[in-house]
Amino acid sequence: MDYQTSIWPLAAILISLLGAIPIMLSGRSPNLRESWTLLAALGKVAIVVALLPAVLAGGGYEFVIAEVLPGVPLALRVDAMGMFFALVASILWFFTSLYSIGYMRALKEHAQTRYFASFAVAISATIGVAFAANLLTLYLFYEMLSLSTYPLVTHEQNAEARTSGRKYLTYILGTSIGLALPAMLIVYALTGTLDFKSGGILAGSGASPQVLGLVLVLFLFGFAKSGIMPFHGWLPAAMVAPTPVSSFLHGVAVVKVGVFSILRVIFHIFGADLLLDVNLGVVITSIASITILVASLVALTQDNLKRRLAYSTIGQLSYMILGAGMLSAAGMTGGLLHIAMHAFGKITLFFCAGAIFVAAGKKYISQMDGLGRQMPITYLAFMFGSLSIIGMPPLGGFISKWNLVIGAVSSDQLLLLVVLLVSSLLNAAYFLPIVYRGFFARAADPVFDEGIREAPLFCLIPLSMTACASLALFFYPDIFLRLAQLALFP
Amino acid sequence: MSASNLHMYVMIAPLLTAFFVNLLGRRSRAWLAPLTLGSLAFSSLASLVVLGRVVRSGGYRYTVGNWTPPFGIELVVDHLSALMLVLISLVALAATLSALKSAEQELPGREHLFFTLYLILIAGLMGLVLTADAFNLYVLLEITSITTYGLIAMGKGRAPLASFNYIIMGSIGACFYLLGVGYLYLMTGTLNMADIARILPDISGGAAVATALAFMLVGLWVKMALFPLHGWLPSAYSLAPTGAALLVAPLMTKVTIYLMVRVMFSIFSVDYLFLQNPLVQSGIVWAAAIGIVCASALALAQRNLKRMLTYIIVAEVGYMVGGVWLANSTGMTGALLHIVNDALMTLCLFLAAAAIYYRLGSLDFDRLQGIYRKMPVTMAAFTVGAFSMIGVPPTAGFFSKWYLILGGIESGHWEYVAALLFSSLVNAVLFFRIIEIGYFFKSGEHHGHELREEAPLLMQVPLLISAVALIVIGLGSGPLVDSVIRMALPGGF
Amino acid sequence: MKLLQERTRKQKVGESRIIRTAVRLLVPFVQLFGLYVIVHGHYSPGGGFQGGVILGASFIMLSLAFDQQTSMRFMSERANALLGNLGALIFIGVAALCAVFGGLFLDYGALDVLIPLGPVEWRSFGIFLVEVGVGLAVMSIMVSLFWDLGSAGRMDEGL
Amino acid sequence: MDMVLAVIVAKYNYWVYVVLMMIGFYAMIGKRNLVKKLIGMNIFQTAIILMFVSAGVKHGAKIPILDKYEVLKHGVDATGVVNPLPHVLMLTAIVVAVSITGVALAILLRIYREYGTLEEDEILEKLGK
Repeated sequence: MDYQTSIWPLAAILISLLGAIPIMLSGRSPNLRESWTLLAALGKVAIVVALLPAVLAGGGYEFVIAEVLPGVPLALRVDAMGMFFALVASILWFFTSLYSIGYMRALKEHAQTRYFASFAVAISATIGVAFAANLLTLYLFYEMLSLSTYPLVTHEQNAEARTSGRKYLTYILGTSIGLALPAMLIVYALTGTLDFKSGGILAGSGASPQVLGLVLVLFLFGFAKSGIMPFHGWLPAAMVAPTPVSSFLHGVAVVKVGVFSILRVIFHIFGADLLLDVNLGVVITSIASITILVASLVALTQDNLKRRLAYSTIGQLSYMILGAGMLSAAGMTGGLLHIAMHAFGKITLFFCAGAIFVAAGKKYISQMDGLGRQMPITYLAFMFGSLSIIGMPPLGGFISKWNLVIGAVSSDQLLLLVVLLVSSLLNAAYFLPIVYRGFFARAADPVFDEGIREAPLFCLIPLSMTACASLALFFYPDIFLRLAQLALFP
Repeated sequence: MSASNLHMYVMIAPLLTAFFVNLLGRRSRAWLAPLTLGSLAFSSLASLVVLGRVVRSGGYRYTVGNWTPPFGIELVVDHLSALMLVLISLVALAATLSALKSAEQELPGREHLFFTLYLILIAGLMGLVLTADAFNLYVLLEITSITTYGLIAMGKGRAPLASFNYIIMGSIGACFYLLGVGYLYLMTGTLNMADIARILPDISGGAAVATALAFMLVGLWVKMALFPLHGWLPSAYSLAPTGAALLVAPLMTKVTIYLMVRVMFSIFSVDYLFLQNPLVQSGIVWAAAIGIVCASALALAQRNLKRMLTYIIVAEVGYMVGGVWLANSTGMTGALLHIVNDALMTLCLFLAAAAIYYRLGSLDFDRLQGIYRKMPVTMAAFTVGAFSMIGVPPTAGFFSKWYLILGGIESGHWEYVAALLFSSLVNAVLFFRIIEIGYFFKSGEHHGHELREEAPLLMQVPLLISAVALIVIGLGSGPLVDSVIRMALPGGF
Repeated sequence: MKLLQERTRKQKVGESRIIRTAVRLLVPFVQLFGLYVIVHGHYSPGGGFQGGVILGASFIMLSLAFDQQTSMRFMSERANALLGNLGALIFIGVAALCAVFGGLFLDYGALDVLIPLGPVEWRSFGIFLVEVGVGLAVMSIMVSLFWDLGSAGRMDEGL
Repeated sequence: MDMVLAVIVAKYNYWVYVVLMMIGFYAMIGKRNLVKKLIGMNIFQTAIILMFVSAGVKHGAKIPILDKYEVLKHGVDATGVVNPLPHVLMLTAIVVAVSITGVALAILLRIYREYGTLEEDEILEKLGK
């Protein structure tokens, strides 16, 4: 596979990073500021889409930013796997930008300039992770993402935000410095490189299975953005952030950066063959299975809608890791595909939660009885999102789950099949009652709820569009499927 | 001929100016800024030229007064000393910009004295990195120390007490070093480092040589405040006048570490230092690791920004000493790179602290609430410095830490690796505690509109430059290592 | 000298009359000797350090035998600071001049370009210049150390 | 025992400096009075100065002051004169010591003005209040 040198990957990252500057400078005029945001978002989508054809044709792009360490430059590479993630992230950023405008204005939030600027930096970091050519570059953007989301998580600047922000950083920075960094250094000491290579770089290093196992576990827990247990505590805490942040960053960008990093490590540092040889897939799948089941059970008990979504996210993220850990073709494809499918589904759910908060000011599920009758579009979208995540046809989530199930069967790991089925049932158990109560339950206080109407258009349009996208992905998953195939079997 | 004098001009410019500052500055303080800044700007440019020349055509030796060594004093201009020269002059220039403002506020009427000492200190530091003579090194070490004693004692309140404590400890360190030099002189009859190195392998008397090495090292460790010999540093640096701390904190310990490297590898062989006594070698790495952990833990207990930073300096000393004694080229590269990076990080953080102190008059944690809103530019630069201390890429601190940890892994010193990671995590806690305090407001002032009150431009400019430099050096650390630091590795690596 | 005679006669300042008289007579000779030591430093025992200390001692003797104010009549604080700085400047200036005129630092032979005396003569003369600088600086520092410490920085009558 | 004595006597200059150094070191670390600490420091430095100077000594040698014309004619007989280098070095070391003492005394004056005492315990007590 040959890569042509091109500055466009860098441009894809920089457009939002540099976009943060005019956003900060035009803080006085909200309209101008938001036009900058939308402009940067559109530009980013355009660049990423422009890079797509070459990747689909089996090629890609490369760009070396700086030679920083011997054998490890700061470099970008657009390959199929990176493109897969970048496509999801950039498209959803555009929707989120639209949604943010409606949400932030409707609630008259303070410090909106800082909000939009941090958001732009965060998305740059996300694309950077997607396009990183080696582990060092990935780590760089990973940390950049952790730090740029801190002001977003603590947006409220009150005592609760302070506690959550502290928890967020403790988990994310603590694990990345304490676990991922030494793992990376050990890999470098073993191989002298950190380059992502299909088939892995550790294959010929002659490291003992014990060392490999240690490194693997360090990486799994080190990229704690994936919400893997027991390092998941930050995600529910981070829900104090404004809903667009939760929806995009903690439904898509941040958490998926964690999963993406782990998948990169599994596929391109270790390589599936090596993991099969030393039988380390079990480590991955068992940790992931536990996370899936426990998170789903905990989600059942949450009354705060965003927290329930957060626990659901934790569970769903581990699906992806589980798929990769199966080390079978279908399983790995399913794991990768689930990144996209879950992203579209979960962002819809978060958008809906935000819309409900904007329109009705309600955070708790128990207060939402009968709300679906006042906000039918929102609730319809919510239903689409939940069905996609449960894995029901005709929604996108079905395709990835189907692949996961096939993966489990084809690799003779029937226990994992049980895990998948049980957790799907649990998903249904914690999502469907919300929809049911919204449409059919009697409202607790009809007089109080009477004035509630749908959320502003800026909120409503994005959420309907992502819901439709979830639907569309069932029928037209071709691009993502093709990218996943290219990424796994070049 | 005259071109090879350039490194002398680098050193002479501040020295010569020091006396003009003393003479003219007492008449009018208008002279201070042009004189100090002019000489340091000249030094910076000249040192850059020296470094460029060394990178292009290799290092050279210089005999003062044309007296051939070992009779005359010899100076050595190689990759390492040229790099240090650049570092010192640039850091000094940046520190001076800010110090002009803070000295005006803190030391009215005594500014000319302050800057006289300041410039002599800078010249002394430059002399230290150039000299290749063991005794000359002692004299210059004391010149820098004496000026530092004076500068620190100019502070308020308990500063004289801290300075006196420093005098006692510093003199013990210097005397130990001198004693070591004495032993070597008794054994070899010469003081030129290269000459001693030439004679040492041929003489018997291992105990005396080992004692000499031990005395010299312990002496330098006291001067660089390696834990547990660090007692004097936190009070001395945190009570010093802001302007003095700006210069002393980034440079003093780092130059002393450079001296340790210079003394170790110019006089003794790698074989003698590391291979013949593996127990000593790993013992020192252990000590450094323990020092890092303890100093980091002590930093956690501080409730004042400047005091916290001083304990971080002590921890960083452990990084570099450990890195040097890891006895492999990766660790050594890391230690040398960290000298540069740590000087810049410390400079950035102290410049930020100086700017905050200028406006608030205090650096206690509880006074820092809402500082992000009050001084956004200063705090942005502070945040970059903090990230570098934590070791977040692409700031400079990450890359030297990378080499250091990798060196630890390669040589199997896992305790050192663990200590470094622990200290990174502690740094994260330390700095995010401050960021948190500065970012949130007091409960009463929530969403209140505090006035934006930035530090004067003269303090902001060097601060921003140092913050940008941290990122630039980080991204450029590949070329920096390849063209300068790899060449600066002592023979035997 | 007049002043010293007056002060010697008065009872109020300083030590006993014998000491005052002795110091009054000794000071000129001590200073002359100091100058001698400085000037001959470059080819016989002596030099700037030693001579400077002796010169400084003469002023210290004055302030010991009489009081600090008396010694400051002969050398004001400002003059002392000026001389000190001047001494240091002479030293560094000469050294730097050598480099400027094409030699190595402190290589006095190079100053031949300035006034053609021959490199050998210049080496001798260069050291002499440096010794004078050192002498001035050392004297000034000795004196100001004593004054500052003796009067605790107040520059009054002192010990 | 005789051997030990012989060793001590043969290198008595080193024993003197070691003893002096220990006295100085003790005073610097152990004494609670700041002036005594300073005096200890001076003793410490003097010990090292003595060590250096004694290293230059040769039996039956003269002081190293040579007549220019003699040297030009006959050259230098190195065994006939004491090694002057240690003395020169120690001249510098003495200057350093004096400078440090000067600075230290000035600082002590400031401390005394501030706290009215030079006893470390009393100062700490005052600071504690």
